[in-house]
Amino acid sequence: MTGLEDLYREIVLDHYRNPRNKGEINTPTAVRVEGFNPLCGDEIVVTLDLNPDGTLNIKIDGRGCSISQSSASLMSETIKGSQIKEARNKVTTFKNMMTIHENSLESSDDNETSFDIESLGELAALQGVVKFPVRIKCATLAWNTLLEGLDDLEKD
Amino acid sequence: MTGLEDLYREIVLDHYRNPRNKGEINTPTAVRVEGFNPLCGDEIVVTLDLNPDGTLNIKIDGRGCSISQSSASLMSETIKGSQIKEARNKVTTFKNMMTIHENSLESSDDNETSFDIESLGELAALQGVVKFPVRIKCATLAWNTLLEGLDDLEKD
Amino acid sequence: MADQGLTLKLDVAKVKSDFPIFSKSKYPKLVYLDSAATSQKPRSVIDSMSSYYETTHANVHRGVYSLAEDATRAFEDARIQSGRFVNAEHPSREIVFTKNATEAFNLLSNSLSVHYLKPGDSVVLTLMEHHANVVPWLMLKERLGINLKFMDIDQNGELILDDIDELLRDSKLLSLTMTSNVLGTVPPFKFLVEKAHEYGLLTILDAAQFAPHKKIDVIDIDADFLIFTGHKIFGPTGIGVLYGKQDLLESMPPFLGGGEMIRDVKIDGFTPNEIPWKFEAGTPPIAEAVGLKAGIEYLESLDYEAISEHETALLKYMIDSLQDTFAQDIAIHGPRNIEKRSGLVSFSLNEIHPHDIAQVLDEYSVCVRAGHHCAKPLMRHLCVSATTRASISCYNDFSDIDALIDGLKVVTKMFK
Amino acid sequence: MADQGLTLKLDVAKVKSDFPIFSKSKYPKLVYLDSAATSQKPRSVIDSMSSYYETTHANVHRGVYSLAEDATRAFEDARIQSGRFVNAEHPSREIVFTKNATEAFNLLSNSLSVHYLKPGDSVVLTLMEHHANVVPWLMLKERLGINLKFMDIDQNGELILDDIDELLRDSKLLSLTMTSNVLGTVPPFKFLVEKAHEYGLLTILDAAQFAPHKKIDVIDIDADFLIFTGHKIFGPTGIGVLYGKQDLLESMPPFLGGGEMIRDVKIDGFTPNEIPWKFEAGTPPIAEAVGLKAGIEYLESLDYEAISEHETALLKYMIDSLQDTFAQDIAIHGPRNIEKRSGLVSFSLNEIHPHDIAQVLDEYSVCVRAGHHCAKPLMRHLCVSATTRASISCYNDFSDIDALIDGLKVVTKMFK
Ligand SMILES: Cc1ncc(COP(=O)(O)O)c(C=O)c1O
Ligand SMILES: Cc1ncc(COP(=O)(O)O)c(C=O)c1O
Repeated sequence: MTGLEDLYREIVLDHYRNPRNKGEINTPTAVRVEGFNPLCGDEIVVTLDLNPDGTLNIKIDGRGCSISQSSASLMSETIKGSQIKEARNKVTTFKNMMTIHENSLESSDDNETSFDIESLGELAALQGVVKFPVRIKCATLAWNTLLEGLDDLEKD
Repeated sequence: MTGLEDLYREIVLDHYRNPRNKGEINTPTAVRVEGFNPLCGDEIVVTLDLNPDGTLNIKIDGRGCSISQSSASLMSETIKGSQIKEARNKVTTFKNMMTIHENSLESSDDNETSFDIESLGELAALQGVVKFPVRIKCATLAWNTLLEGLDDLEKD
Repeated sequence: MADQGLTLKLDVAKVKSDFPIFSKSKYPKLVYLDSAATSQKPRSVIDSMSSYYETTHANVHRGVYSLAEDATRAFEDARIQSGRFVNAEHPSREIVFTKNATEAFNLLSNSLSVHYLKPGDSVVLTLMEHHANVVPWLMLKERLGINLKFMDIDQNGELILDDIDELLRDSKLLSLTMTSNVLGTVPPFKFLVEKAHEYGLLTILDAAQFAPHKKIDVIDIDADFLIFTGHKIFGPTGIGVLYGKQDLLESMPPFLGGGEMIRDVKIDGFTPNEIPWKFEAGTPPIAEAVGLKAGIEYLESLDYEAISEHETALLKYMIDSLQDTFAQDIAIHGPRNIEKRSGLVSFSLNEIHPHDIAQVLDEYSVCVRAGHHCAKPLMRHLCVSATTRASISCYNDFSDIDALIDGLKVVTKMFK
Repeated sequence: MADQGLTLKLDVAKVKSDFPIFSKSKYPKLVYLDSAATSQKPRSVIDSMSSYYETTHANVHRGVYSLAEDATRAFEDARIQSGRFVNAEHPSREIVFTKNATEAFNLLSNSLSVHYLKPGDSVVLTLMEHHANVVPWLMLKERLGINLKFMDIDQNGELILDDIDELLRDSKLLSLTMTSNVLGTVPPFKFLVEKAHEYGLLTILDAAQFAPHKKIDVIDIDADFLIFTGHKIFGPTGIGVLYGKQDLLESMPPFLGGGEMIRDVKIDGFTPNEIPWKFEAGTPPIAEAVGLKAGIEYLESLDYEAISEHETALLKYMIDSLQDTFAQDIAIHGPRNIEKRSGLVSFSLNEIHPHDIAQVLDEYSVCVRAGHHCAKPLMRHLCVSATTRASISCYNDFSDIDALIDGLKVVTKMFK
């Protein structure tokens, strides 16, 4: 069962069962973005706000599979307290981790991507997902939603 | 070369090389019908008229493959001097001969067809065509054109 | 090829052994419960296509030489076989080969939109249609301004027939599945076609899920059009079948344009060919037709009653086992009455997402489908984003169901 | 599979032996000179599909289980292979699988008619297009009221380029074959694409006849769209390929509607999927994609230069032999200059109808095509109702040409 254990690491299941930073931020300055994967019905609601010191506050809501929901929860932990720029870097790093497989399919087509696995901390637990191509969209849903939220935040 | 010799009987080749009743009837009462198979470019022009005694006069023009042209020539020989009704019967008989193969493909689908090969005379030389399904349309072109002509003749 | 004997019981071990994948795939004990997505292929089908390419291949219809005639014969024989399969009156003229069932629906929605359907006309569908029978009509709604009406379903996943007269009255077309690919429901299609005809509607039946399990008789049903897809009835990918009544097909304009479907082309216009070729543009799926014929022959070599008896027993066993094992944790969608369903069971297990279920089952080589099954309107109606679906075919046996149940036990343990 | 060595000469005997039909068909010495209609298949292609069905078959894209992932991988790998075959910049996104080349043209004519082509707009074709690149535009002319302009050809069957600026100016689209399937002419397509771009036209290239013989490079040509068909490049029937530049494909609406091509469906509308799937409705030709990949691999395992050298030698030998043997009795259509033609020779022999020629040749198992070759506008232009066409592939050898000539001698004797 190695492949499966790799996908469903204890940390992942724990975040799925006990999502962190659950809920929505209701401050008037908060931005709210919904992410939806109609193909499998995964839903993520990200609300973001800036703390007075310029760091991010984040809450997560939604429903869906263990991968989409735990990825969102893990993301919220990593992002909380980051600067916007830092958060963007983390999104890039995470998405790079998730696209390795896709690139290997099409190796000579795109440029090499690399990522600093160290910097991901607990998030590295999601690395097993890359072996399961259909689940990559589940894992990245929260992150793409976050990106939209960051854009909105900077637009305001 | 049995199959081929069956298709290109001497009579067939002779009618191809020396078409009988060639030309067009120019009497004012004559009807003129064109038959065309755009798939292979076979062209037949049938002109028909009724003799005072109610028998048919016929001329044939056109160009195309040996089968379409010889079939037209052979047809003109058989039809010339027939009554309209008789001519229609001959068309039916000939077309039945030509559809045997198609029916055998779809045997339980259509009713049995039969024909009186004796009554066909020289035309029986075209029997070999049924073994060559793509050529059946060549052989029947003149006959279908004739049918239209008979319709026109009776309409007038 | 399976025995053509008169045995009424299906020799499932023999049937399974006819399908190479169960011995040749890299998964030692493959439990394939996804035949509603696509069926596996018996050896006879695979071999028929190899043999076609090895001995007979040529382009069809226009070739004068014998090889091309042989290929044409093989192709047209497959058409006749497909026509007989649905009991068409004119097998050689009423069967159009498409690339899949979906293209057949698009062919109809496009061709019928030229002379038959007008802006404001209503097309009646049901809430349990596959996207293949929804999206083409939505596109036509957008392009032409037709109305779509959806027949509703009840708690049991059965069509609500109460307002059927109102739905059909003043409508132009009823397009309906013969078996829901999500619920397994087999609606009273014959009754509905009759009703629709009373109101003067044309009728289309989607037999994609019905064809692998039960005998189709278009004359008895009196369907105007009927559609199925090769890869679900033991045939290859790349071929679908549209049956249409001869006079209707004749009256309809072509859909795709190109070679084969024309009689003549000038630089300012063209004349279409006769049916059925009028609807087949370009080089058709020749080897696929040969494979489809072998698939139909395989299916017909088994006994429909034996298949049905076996499959009903499997379905019953699956439903009973699921209910016994997971009790109130499981919700089984679709008709309670097993007589009203066919081929598959969709369920929701706790709040566990179907993707997680399917993923864990895969670890035990149990293949089930997780998702919306290309039936989003129905998913919305059921208020689920996805379901898990286990579907069966004649090659499945009771141990396959046991493997499913064992796997599901692990699933429930894993996700709290 | 053929050797991947660096030999520049084609080992034709070896190549021929890779194609089972030459030893397995019921015709003892098959002389197959109809590869322009469809190519024969090497063992590797036939086996790749059997093996796919025996070990890997599942429906693609939505399956979570490993078998479905394997099938999806096999299918998407074939896409990437097809993309690389034409040197696409983004192989995984710029290749759409259709059922044949003809569907690809219909996809374009339909999809481009929504936002791009408007009533009164002009589409430029040539007089030597296959019906697949004529009829879809004629249908659009009828439906939308576009104009068609046809580039003329000269005595040699080459495009007349004198009035090219006038033709292209104020037109919206140029759609052009890279090799005429009747004349063998290879027009200066790169020049024409460049010219067309100067005037802001979109360009479509029909590579159906070009692909089996010469390397395609869409980046070098800068084609906006390019189309070829599987069964002519050693692949199976049932699959065609549309290449389109990523941004263009993204901006275009879908063609067929159904499963796979959608992101979401509600009862009152739908959202299309990403490219390339947006254009692939329903279950795609999965095994066919696997076979196509094997076909491309086979072609690429040979050396393009070696193929070209061999085929040019064959063509030259055929033309010379025809002329030497039949002198003024034969008219060979198409370019005199062998550098300007590829793959085939069409001819008229006396007044003998091509059907009769092909029929007699068949007696010697020589397979040639007789007819209009789905190019009626060109036939009208040439003032012939049909021609006889002998087309070649890498598996043909000089003895095939000798058999053709011998057969033709019988023909001329037979018909006076
Ligand atoms: C030049 C050309 N274009 C298009 C086609 C159409 O290909 P298909 O019949 O596979 O759609 C052909 C072959 O028939 C062709 O020769
Ligand atoms: C009920 C139903 N209709 C239509 C289809 C579409 O078939 P295809 O994907 O072969 O076009 C399917 C299968 O996906 C189906 O289950």
